[in-house]
Amino acid sequence: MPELSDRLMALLFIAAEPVDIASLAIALETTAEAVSGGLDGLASQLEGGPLRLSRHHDRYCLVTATEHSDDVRRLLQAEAKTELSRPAMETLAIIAYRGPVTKASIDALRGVASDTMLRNLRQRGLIVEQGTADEPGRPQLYAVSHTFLQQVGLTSLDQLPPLPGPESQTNEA
Amino acid sequence: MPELSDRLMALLFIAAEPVDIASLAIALETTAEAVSGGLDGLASQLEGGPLRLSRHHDRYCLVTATEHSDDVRRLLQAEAKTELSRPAMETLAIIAYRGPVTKASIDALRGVASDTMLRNLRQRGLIVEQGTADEPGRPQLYAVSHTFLQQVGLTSLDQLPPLPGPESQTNEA
Amino acid sequence: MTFSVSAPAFEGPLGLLLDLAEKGKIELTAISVSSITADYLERVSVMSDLEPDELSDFLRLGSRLLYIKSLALLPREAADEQAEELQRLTLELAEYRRYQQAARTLSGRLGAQTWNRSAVTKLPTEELPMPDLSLTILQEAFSRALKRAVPLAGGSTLDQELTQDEVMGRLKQRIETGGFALSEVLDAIIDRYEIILTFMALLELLKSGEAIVAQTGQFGPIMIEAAHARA
Repeated sequence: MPELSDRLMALLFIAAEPVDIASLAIALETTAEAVSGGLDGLASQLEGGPLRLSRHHDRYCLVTATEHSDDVRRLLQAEAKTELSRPAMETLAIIAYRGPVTKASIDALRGVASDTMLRNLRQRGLIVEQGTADEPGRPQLYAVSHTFLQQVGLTSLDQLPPLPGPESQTNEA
Repeated sequence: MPELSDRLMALLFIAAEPVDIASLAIALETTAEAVSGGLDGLASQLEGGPLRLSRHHDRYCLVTATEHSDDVRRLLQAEAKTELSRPAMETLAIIAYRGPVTKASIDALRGVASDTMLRNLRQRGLIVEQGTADEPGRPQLYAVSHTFLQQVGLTSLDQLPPLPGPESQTNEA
Repeated sequence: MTFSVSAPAFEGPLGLLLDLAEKGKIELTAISVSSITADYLERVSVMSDLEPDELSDFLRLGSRLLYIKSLALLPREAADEQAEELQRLTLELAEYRRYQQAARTLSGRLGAQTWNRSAVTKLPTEELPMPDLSLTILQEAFSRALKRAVPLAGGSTLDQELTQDEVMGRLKQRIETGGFALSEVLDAIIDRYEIILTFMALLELLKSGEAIVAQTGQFGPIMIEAAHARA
């Protein structure tokens, strides 16, 4: 069995948001006290390395140490500058025209799982989460962001060019 | 100035998607060679800890070590285990070992048409289209995805267990 | 949409043939092909849930077996062709078998997976969506404060010129300097008018995303903080 501090680090690494001690204790099948001690251990273990343990209102997450902030900024700039891939543009178009829309609908339209794509677009600030759908499981709805509209030079979604109609199909008939 | 391997770790921690060496070199204002060496250093530095360096299609990311998979699953309340049918796994094995590979080659090896299977595997994000073959008709090539590698707990294709040799046939003779 | 043949015993025709050969410890030879062909066709005939496409794949291999078998009935010249066909099928089976075994090894690895950060979109949480929660908490806190406060008295010394902008400015300043407990602010106000202004200003700040409401536990103090302090 790996060390508790290593197990905590693995969990905090994959968590997208700060996690509370209770959730960590459940995942590790141990007590809140043990987790608390383990977090202290992890914090000192991380000293001198590139990551730090950050605590905010009893929720914990990993963050990069401040000395890496310039590197990180350059990487994010480089990522933001790289052009959107075709799949990303395709996903964005679906969200723009069909949004607010669930991941399941996007997946169905594209024929592939869109998790990574959605995360990427969210990170670039091009899409936002907008409430949940009135369906079983209340799935998250996605919509394009203000940033997206600004980047494509629109002031509102109404200005989107009309979607090519299915009539192009019937031309041949 | 922190160690290069630490700087790489900070960047890989932040990056939304697997990153290529070129982007890392830009962010770190250094050469691709230096980054490549730094990544080797990072990989060995991570050994024994909770994280691993994963490489696929020349992109790198950090992943949790396999011994933490149950903890993570409990935290995420993820499904116990990905269920893959025998035919699905067989198709994946062919694509993993032979990829990038065309549908025709997969069909020939399996003795069945794999259309539905390929569509399903793509939809689940387990395979990706990777260019086209240099053959008449330029058929689509398929490769396994990073998601697939993660599901079977590998950090790169090099780690695939060796393909059983054809010699086992002659054992009985 | 079905992901595969429903719970199939065999990956496909080659899987079935391989299974028959291995179970019977039979090698594909000119002599054994006859009996294995019969077995094979019998098994295919009882596979009831095959889709037409799948059935045709099984039958294609069946017809190859029948062809090899039939060559034995022909004069000697056919023997070479039979040997060739047999060898081709044997090689295909051997190649197929390698991947079948590899697939089993990989299946065994499925439990222990690695996770990367981008695989995770959001932690499952039982919390209500943040905006609603904030609003409920705030509304409760403010209605308590309103009950305690005095209605605006005509001739009071209170600052009646107070505007929402001013209240907003004060709140922003406190947020920028590390946030505050809501009770600290509310307890200091005795005027209903100012409480209402404060409530509205806070709503504005929450809506614009400049501030967030945080509460530790169900009965902990309600904290108002800068949104970027969390990032």
